[in-house]
Amino acid sequence: MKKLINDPQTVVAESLEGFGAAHPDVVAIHRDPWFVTRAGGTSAGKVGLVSGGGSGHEPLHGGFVGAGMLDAAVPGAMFTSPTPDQIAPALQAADAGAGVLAIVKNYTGDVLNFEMAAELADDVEVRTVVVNDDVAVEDSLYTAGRRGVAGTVAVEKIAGAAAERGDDLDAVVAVAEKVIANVRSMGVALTACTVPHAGKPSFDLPDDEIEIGIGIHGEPGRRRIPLAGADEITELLLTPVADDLGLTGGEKVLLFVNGMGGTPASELYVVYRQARALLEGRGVEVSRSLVGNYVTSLEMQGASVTVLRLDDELTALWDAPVHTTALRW
Amino acid sequence: MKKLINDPQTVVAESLEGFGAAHPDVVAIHRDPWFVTRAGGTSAGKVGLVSGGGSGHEPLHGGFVGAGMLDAAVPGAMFTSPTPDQIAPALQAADAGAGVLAIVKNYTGDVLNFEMAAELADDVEVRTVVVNDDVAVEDSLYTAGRRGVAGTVAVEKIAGAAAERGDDLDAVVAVAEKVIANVRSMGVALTACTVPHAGKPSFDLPDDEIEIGIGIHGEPGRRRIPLAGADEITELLLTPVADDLGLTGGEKVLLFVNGMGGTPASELYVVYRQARALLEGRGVEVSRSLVGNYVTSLEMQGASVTVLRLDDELTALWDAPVHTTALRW
Amino acid sequence: MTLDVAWAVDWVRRSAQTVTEHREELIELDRQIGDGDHGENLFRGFSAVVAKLDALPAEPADIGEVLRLVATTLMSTVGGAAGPLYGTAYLRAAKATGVTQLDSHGVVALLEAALEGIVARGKATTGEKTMVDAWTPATEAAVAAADGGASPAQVLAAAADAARDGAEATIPLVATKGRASYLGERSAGHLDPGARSTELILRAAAQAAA
Amino acid sequence: MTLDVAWAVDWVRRSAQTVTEHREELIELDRQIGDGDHGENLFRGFSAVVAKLDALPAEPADIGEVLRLVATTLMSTVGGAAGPLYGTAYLRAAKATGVTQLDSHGVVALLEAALEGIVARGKATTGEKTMVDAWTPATEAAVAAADGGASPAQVLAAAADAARDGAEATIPLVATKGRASYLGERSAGHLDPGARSTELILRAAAQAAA
Ligand SMILES: Nc1ncnc2c1ncn2[C@@H]1O[C@H](COP(=O)(O)OP(=O)(O)O)[C@@H](O)[C@H]1O
Ligand SMILES: Nc1ncnc2c1ncn2[C@@H]1O[C@H](COP(=O)(O)OP(=O)(O)O)[C@@H](O)[C@H]1O
Ligand SMILES: [Mg+2]
Ligand SMILES: [Mg+2]
Ligand SMILES: [Mg+2]
Ligand SMILES: [Mg+2]
Repeated sequence: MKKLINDPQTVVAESLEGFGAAHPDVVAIHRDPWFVTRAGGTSAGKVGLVSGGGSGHEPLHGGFVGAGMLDAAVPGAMFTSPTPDQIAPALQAADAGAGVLAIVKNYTGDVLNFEMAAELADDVEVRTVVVNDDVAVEDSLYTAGRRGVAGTVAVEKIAGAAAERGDDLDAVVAVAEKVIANVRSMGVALTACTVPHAGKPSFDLPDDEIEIGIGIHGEPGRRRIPLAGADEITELLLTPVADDLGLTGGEKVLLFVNGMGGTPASELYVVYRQARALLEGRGVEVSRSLVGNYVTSLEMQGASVTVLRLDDELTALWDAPVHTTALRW
Repeated sequence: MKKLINDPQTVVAESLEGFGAAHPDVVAIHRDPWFVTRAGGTSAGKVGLVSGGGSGHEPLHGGFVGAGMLDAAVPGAMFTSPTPDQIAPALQAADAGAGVLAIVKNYTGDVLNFEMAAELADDVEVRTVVVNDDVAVEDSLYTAGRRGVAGTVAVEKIAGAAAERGDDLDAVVAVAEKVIANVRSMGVALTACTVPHAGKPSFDLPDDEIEIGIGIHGEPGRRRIPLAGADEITELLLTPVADDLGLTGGEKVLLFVNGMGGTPASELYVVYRQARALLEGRGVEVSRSLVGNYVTSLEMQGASVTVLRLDDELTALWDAPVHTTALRW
Repeated sequence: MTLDVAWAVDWVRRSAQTVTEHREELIELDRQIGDGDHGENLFRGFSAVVAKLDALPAEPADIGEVLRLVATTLMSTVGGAAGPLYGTAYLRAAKATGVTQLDSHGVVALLEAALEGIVARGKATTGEKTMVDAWTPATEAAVAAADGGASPAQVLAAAADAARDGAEATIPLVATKGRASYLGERSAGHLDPGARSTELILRAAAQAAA
Repeated sequence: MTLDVAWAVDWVRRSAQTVTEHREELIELDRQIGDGDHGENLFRGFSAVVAKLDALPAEPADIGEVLRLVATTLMSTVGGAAGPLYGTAYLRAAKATGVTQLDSHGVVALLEAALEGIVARGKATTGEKTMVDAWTPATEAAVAAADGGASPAQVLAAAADAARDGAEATIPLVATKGRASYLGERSAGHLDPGARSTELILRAAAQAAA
């Protein structure tokens, strides 16, 4: 295992210290327990937005703390949900009197820890939305449901804009739910990643095979196929996403190609090009785009394709100003 | 070799097509020959800024085209300087009557191709600055001089701001030269990268060794050492940079930790934390920071540390608004 | 024969030791069908528990106090799915054991409370390839042993044996709860890491009582 | 005996062929002390040259016209250091060969012009571990052969042999020009890729004349 770290036990803390030192204008770092808030705190009367999850997905979530997006982020150990005693004070810190929306990715660990945190922080009105955009997981009564993956960025950005314009907690929840209902993703891994404390790759993948339908925790995907060209792989990602959204033509969408961490930007744009062509082939208009490493799995090589069906409200909220370390306009 | 590409011969073109399609508000893509300009072109009377080099370093340079930074970027084949017949029309396109500054990284290929392009575009007043910030290379009469690496971002940002505020060509050249005189970098690779057409890693590196003093073309570095902790490695990078700049305390600097493409953001912040501590230990004030993948070597794992000595003018120009796909504030 | 506070403390220390010894194994099991952190999570959690135990000014007053310390420490250090699940298990168990001595039926009450906590928190039933598949047979075996007049040590040994068999029996199962459920059919053929850690912890309890 | 336009065309086609055959070798040499693209760069360039040759409406009028086509095509397709260097070499050579026939001294003039172009562009002298270390002895050997009354084919064979020896002789050198110079002492022990490609191209010239 080759990593630019000092010690698997300290990497999350040291990284947060560096993050806070580099961006004091945007974020403040709280330790013991660790969480991140906006440098200036939540403005009075604004609904607070809190998200969190395992570390190793940077810039998610700390990189999305700032004006127009999150008020607090709670980083767990690498790929491990944060604990209730970390989350509870973050919920409290993000509360400026109008209540808090907790944006939780659908993993048993995240759901349970946020649930316990909300019980602990019973002085705060907490509402929770669960992001479950990953169409790689069959959604049925017999699983923990779909995972939350890159679509989380859209939920955080758009709900953040709704809170910033002054929506009350019910309204912010409604906007977040609308994004969740309209966003779908699917990812591919060319290589596994190595969690520092594990010291070896999260799964074994032969040199001529790729994993389709991976999540963002270095977990294996739904199936393994021979290595193929980017256009072919992109079609395997885009088709179930577009089908699941029921895109039939005439829609406007946000197309988001997300890198898993170790994929060169040039390759992400090759994927974007084909995903866009396929959407246009269906008569769908790509009216907004995002391409880059936003929800990563450490140094994993791979990408995910996310499509969000837009209406005028969601478009306006996506376009609204944002000032975080990872998204800014 | 595992890559999200269709064909090593088409990856640069397809990636540029995707890039152009994703960001039509910021950039325009020109083909045959390939180059990138601002969507709206250079504003009349403004000095034009052009840079270019081999592809595979994204977001450099195309990601830095836009208001407050470059007017045009010329991407060569992967890790191969662009050709004069690509560069010449980019110089012409960037010229809005006030002449053009060409920002060239110090590689024989880049220098020669830009030189020939300037001869071809003899209708344009072209001035050239050569970026050579890499302290890993001993600077002597007997080498091609130091390489240009991540410091290029600072040159493009600051010279771009000077052009945007209305400086004439001489003044923009002077600002660029000032940045070049005050910026130094050094990098480390934990792994090599694989150029698509080569099909195998650019150098062989055992599992327990790292390369100190690598460039950005997957070339081997100055020396190979056993894998060490991030703090120790950071010190090996920061010390020669700070020494070469002659930092003795009391200075203000921009500290820029650049990822080589395949390094998780968390690790870059671990490096940032230690580099900042070392600078502060020398009595140097880190007044501006940049952390992320800006000058990459495809999927290489590694990082570089860049320090720019700031004065009030450089600080103001660094802070000036910029609206490119990779840097925006 | 009854179990006392010293047993509880010994159980906790033995749990930390077995989780440390099997850290790699639990990581590897979780790597197969999850995200490879279960061993690290429990190692981190139980190391913290031991550190807190060592720092206590005085011996805890009753068994429940020991288990409450485990509960709160696991909740605040483990994270993931296992943190809330084991945390709730120990919390419920603590509530059921605010006493200085446990007889066989007290041991059964402890295990039943733990299982109830896990099910209340995680909503899993047996056959979903989770730690419930180890805790359920363990509790049943404990009931049977206690009803048959076994000593607390024998009750715990029976529970640990049943947990081991229950864990083994998760191998062919297709996961329908937790992270492994994302793998669908591909989750079959692997031992569930949480079921295995349950076995280890119950074995530690039995050994502390032996 | 003299060389004509057909020879020039054949030289170019043979150059493309040898560069294609040795693509991997040149990549590997450049991987050792550079960035691993030299083989790909020349392959891309000479493939484009052949495509342009094939698309010509009529046979070129003179040798210079063939070499000019090579020059402009390499300049616009190769990039890197090799594009301007080889491009300038062929451009200067074209200027020296605006004729339909080359005798031995004409061949020498071609080679001398090419070398001058490379040196004018790259500012390297011998001993800096570049293609100049192959071109310089090649040109010297050509001069000697022509002065000794050799045929154009013999002149080119002598040049190719000397280029081979010159390329071999780059192995122990420490590079002081080009990308390999960044490696410092570590560049010693490796053959310079540009010197090797020079040898290949001059060998192609000799074979076309044989
Ligand atoms: N809903 C649930 N009910 C009971 N146990 C569960 C549930 N979900 C997961 N588990 C258990 O948790 C274990 C995984 O724990 P761990 O790896 O620490 O957390 P995570 O899955 O968040 O990485 C699984 O092996 C399983 O036994
Ligand atoms: N200044 C120079 N003068 C002559 N030849 C040079 C010079 N610099 C580099 N070369 C030659 O160019 C070759 C490398 O070409 P190539 O790999 O195509 O370009 P790049 O170094 O830009 O990747 C070297 O092997 C060397 O022979
Ligand atoms: Mg986990
Ligand atoms: Mg090159
Ligand atoms: Mg796990
Ligand atoms: Mg090269």
